Amino acid sequence: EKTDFSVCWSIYVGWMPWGYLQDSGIMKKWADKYDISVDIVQINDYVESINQYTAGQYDGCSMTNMDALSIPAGGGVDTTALIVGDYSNGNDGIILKDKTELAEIKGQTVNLVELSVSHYLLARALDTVGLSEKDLTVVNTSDADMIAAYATDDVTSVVTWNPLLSEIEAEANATKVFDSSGIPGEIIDVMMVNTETLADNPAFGKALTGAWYELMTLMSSDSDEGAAARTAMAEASGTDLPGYDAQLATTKMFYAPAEAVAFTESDELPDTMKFVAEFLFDNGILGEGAPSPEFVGVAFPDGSVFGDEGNVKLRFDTSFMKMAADGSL
Amino acid sequence: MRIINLRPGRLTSLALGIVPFAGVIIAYAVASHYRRLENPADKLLPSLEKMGEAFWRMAFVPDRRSGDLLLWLDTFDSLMRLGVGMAVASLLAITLGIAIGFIPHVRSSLAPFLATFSLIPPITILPILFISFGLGEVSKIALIVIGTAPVMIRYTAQSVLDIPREMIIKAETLGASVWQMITRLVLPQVLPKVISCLRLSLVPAWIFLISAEAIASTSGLGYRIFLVRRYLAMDVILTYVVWITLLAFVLDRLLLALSKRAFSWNHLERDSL
Amino acid sequence: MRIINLRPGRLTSLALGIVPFAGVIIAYAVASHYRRLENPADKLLPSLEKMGEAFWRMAFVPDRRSGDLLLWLDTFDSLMRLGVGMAVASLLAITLGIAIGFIPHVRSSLAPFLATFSLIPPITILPILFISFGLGEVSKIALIVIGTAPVMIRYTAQSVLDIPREMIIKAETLGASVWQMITRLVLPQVLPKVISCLRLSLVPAWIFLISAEAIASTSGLGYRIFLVRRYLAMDVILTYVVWITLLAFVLDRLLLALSKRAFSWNHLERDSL
Amino acid sequence: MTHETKLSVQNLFMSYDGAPILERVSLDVSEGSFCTIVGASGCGKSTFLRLLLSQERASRGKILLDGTPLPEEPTPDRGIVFQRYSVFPHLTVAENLILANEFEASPITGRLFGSARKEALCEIEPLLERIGLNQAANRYPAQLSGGMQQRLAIAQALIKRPKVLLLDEPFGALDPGIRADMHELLHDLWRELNMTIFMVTHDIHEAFKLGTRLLVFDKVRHDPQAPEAYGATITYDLPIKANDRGDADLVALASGEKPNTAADS
Amino acid sequence: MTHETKLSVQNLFMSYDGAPILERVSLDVSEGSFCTIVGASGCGKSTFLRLLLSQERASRGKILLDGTPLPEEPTPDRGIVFQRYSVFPHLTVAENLILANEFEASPITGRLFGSARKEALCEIEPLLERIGLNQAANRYPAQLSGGMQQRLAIAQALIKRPKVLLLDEPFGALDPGIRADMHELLHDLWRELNMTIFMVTHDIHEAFKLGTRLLVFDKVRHDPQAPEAYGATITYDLPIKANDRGDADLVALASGEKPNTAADS
Ligand SMILES: Nc1ncnc2c1ncn2[C@@H]1O[C@H](COP(=O)(O)OP(=O)(O)OP(=O)(O)O)[C@@H](O)[C@H]1O
Ligand SMILES: Nc1ncnc2c1ncn2[C@@H]1O[C@H](COP(=O)(O)OP(=O)(O)OP(=O)(O)O)[C@@H](O)[C@H]1O
Ligand SMILES: [Mg+2]
Ligand SMILES: [Mg+2]
Repeated sequence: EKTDFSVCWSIYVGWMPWGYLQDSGIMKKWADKYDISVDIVQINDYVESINQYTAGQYDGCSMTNMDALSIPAGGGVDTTALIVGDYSNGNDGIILKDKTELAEIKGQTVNLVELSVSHYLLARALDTVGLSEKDLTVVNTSDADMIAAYATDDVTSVVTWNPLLSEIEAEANATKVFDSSGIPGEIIDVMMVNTETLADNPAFGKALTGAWYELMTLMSSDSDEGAAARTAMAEASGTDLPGYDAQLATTKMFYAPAEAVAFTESDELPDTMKFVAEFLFDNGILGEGAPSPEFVGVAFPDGSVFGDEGNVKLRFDTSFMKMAADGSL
Repeated sequence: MRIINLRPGRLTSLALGIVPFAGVIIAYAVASHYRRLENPADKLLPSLEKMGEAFWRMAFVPDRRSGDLLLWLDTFDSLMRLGVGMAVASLLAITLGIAIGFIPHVRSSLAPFLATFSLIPPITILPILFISFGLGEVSKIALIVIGTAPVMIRYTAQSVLDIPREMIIKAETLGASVWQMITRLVLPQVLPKVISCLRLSLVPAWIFLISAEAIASTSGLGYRIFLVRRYLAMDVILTYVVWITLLAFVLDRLLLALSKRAFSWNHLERDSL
Repeated sequence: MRIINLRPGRLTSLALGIVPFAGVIIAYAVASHYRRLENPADKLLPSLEKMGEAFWRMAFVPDRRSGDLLLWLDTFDSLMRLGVGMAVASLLAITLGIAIGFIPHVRSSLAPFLATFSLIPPITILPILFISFGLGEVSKIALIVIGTAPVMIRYTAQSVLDIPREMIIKAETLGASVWQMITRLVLPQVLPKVISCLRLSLVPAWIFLISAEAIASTSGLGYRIFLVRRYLAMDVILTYVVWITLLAFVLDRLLLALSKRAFSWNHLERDSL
Repeated sequence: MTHETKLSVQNLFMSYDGAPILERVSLDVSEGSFCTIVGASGCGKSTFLRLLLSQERASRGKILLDGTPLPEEPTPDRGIVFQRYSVFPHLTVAENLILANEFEASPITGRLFGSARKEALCEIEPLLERIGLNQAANRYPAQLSGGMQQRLAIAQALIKRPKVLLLDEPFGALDPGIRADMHELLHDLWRELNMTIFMVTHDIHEAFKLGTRLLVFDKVRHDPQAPEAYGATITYDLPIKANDRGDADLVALASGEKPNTAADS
Repeated sequence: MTHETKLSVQNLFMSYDGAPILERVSLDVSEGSFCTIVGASGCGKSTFLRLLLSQERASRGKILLDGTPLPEEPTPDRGIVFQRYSVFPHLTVAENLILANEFEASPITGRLFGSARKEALCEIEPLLERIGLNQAANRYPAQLSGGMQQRLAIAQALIKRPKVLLLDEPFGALDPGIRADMHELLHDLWRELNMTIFMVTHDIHEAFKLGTRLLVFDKVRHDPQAPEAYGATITYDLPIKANDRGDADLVALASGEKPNTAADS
């Protein structure tokens, strides 16, 4: 019987509440309620946090739907989407230097974090103008260096996310030609937890969900406490309140659990996951020797499954969010 | 007179030494000035005042969120990690280095392995490190140790091998046991070498520390640089770089002074840089 | 007989040398086995066969996206960068090192600056590197040079200082000019030291190469490692780590062989590791 | 002085990397002998001493000490003074001299403390005076001139009062005054301790003044096409009677007759 | 042999870090003199040579060469053989010897090629033979015995035929046979080139055999409480006539009378 849990997160607008949960003691309050302890650990490097989770060091980790499919699920770690926190609604974007149309990206070198959601966004954007990745050159560039990279003459286009995106957009010669509001609901930020751990310890799921939505309510309120919480998150991410609010504006946060439940149960999600799986398969990163995009199964709240039913490794489960919506936590 | 026989006086020496520093500062100020002429909000090369302000803010204005003086907190945490890491590496260097350099069987066994191991760039095995040692302090210290110890061990072992064979033989004729040779002859002759090697290893140690702090940490100089890098807050970054360089310099001088004090016999013969 | 006087025979030596390697491989295989018992798709410690497959795939199966044999492409690109970087660093070490070590005025001027400069962890000033050298090959090579050259210059300068004063004086009495002393005495005596320093610098050079390739790149061993880290393909990462280690080992041996061939006089006297 | 055989060398061969250095060296030395060894530069005198010290192993042949084969490694019963590197640079003069004492007294730390150390330092006072280094007791070797260092090395080797003492050109760097003192010191200790001494020297006068037996090393076979083809052996083995010492004729004879490779080649 | 004053030392003082080593040294040496220098170990003989070579600058006093102050740095008109480190370890024996030639012939590369190099190598053949190293011409110094290295160093210093030659215990490591040969070589070259030689030696016989003038360095003032308080100077300055050489009485006298610091202290 496990009573000590730990989850990890990395710095990103939609995940800053996790840090605040730990600092403010809200998490402890909820953990105490269920007689467990939950440690929320900040890891600066996003990929490293997922790797640590996949390796079994953590019971949960905040990540995108795409990375959940390729890394833990692709690596055989059965993973459940516990809390669907938000989706990117303009938070990821494509910027061209001295050009204004997406179609002009043809033939350019594009700097982005390869195989990340930026790469996915680019692929989806290119679809809309009838181009494909073959029409340009992708240069893998680490996110931490993206702003400095943009400042050099070699770089003419970048795909990245906030806060880097807005920093670069502020440059005089930068034009955002496409962003994730063009593909709403496809880049989803989720608290993923280990399915087995969750099944054995429902209290863990309850404590996390309860704490999260308590903070969501506080954060979305116009009260001083809400502003104070957001200020703390802003500063933890290295910016100030207006900067953080600007980032929130391009993030579709599900402050109310019901919204998250509705989104997760919607018909679009399976289509999105299909796109994602195809993208991952095309890039050869969907697990070892994956014969087709359907190699890893994805289960949805209604019980339907995309892909191999014998190899379901990623599950969207709304039961805990529903409990929060019902106030039964 | 040949130029190699001309020794500059104290003042000339000082003046010559200042020139390159002044050059760099002026070059920076000019470049920064022209960039800011183009774009007054340029973040890449902030003005010197701005860096001064950043230093003041980080060092003397309590952070709004935590109330800490960030610079001192970061410095303290980083130095702790660095100190522990280098202490462990030195200890390994002394024990393994002497064993490898002094005992042929240990040398046969460990030298090839160590040579191979030291060739692995530690940052490539970071995931394994983090999983073996967790994401706490231990893994950061482990990265420093893994990154610096192999070179230090090899260098120490080579210093042991470089002790003239005649001295060891002389010790044998004076009736020394292997242990006594180690404690009275090898160790004292090798310690100053370990200190010089430690001084040389400080630079890679800082690099590993900063890399480790950038991945998993919530304080430390490397963490802060990583955190503000995404906003290109070069005023903070450059301030921290200067501060790190200063710290490294002070550490280096302290170690040199320690060596001169503790091993005066080793500093009698010739110039050193 | 004291243990320090017992020299293992060739066979014993070989056997002793193999032990730690075998130990590591066995430990890995066991750990991997137990992890895969729990989760057959475990990515963290893939089985040895899987690593073999990964090697085969990277080396001999054309990539689906580009049709390249990735391993060879990456190796070629990385070695080019490393080679150019180390060549530039060596050149700097020889020219500046001799100038600093041999000419007191240059020493006064550059030694303090160099000592300070070498303390700056280069990864912290990446943005400045980018605006100075762009984002292409030059900045990657520059990172290698900035990371390795200061130590190499210092080491070379120290080697020049370590040449017994008597030899320089002897050369003066033989009528040598400063330039002749540099070309005929200092350079030849220092070159083998530069090569040993180059060998020691290969490890940091690899680290900087890999860091540089992680920043902005479309090929290279470091690029591949960081790319596949995005989906925890430890089979590829570990294969690449082994491959890098092998390459580093071969380079090291080649440099040693070169030194022994070109500077046989330097290898007459004593054991070296 | 007894005349028992102290050290017996039987048909010794030594080669480095296939090149013979010494060949067919046979010798019996009685206890208390003072053998002085002369020979052309590079002929293998130092190598012979290294063999006697067990620093190197002979390619063939045996060396017996008191009738039993030599230990396989250097032991305190055979002291040594090398041409160079004989003192410990990290210890002061006095510390160099009490070191053997410390080794013996404390097997674990190899170090004496407090009064024991004071006592040890007192004990070496007369020796320090005898070698003229009492004013330099607290200096490090690097602070001494070459000659002072060599005097210290000699004193250090004598401190364990070894039964066999090997000296490799120990007085080469000393000036005549000090040299005469050191001769005296060495001679006294040799008598006192009944040591068997082997001393390599280039000074034939010294060889005659100090030795009871003079060994001359040289090559007997010489191939002008391949001067490295053969090793050296003992070509002259002259007993020196006390009244021979300083005999100018004998000196002239020995120096004149000593074959000289350099002149041959 | 002219008797013009070649070198004049006037009231020379030298101290290291405040400790006086030499004091009030004055000396006039005529061209073609062969001055042999003896003195207690550590009294400053090597320091005196370093001053003559301009390797160090005197604290006070003047040295005039041919009536003009010494150049401020070593020049080819004054050759030197040190106790150690005198040959270049990265050059073979032959290369060590042609080096001076190469320096002179090619200011830029400092290197001879092809036939010029062959010629230079031919030129040194006789010298190689004279020092007995012709068989070792292609070996590196590390492959030579100590004595062979020193012979090479002497030959190298003679190759520029310097007007003033400084020798610091050059024959200390040589065996008597080779030493006699080197004496001869040195003596011939001295006569041939009319060199002015200063040679530090510890062998008083050698000093008398070779020298035309013997300089004895020693402290005249001595404070038993502070043995470092005073420096050494020239206490004896004996001209040696040709028929004095080898005169055993004089030898005995000089060795006996030479004051000895070690015995004092
Ligand atoms: N470790 C070694 N490896 C190979 N050859 C060696 C080694 N040591 C010495 N020799 C060679 O062995 C020979 C004898 O050397 P050794 O030092 O015994 O001569 P030596 O008689 O002591 O000469 P010297 O009077 O100059 O000291 C020399 O020709 C030398 O080159
Ligand atoms: N660089 C130096 N710094 C300080 N003291 C020195 C230095 N060189 C020599 N001395 C001191 O100067 C004195 C004279 O040294 P020097 O080498 O001239 O003696 P020496 O007469 O040649 O002795 P030896 O016969 O032993 O060679 C010694 O006491 C020595 O300790
Ligand atoms: Mg010898
Ligand atoms: Mg001297």
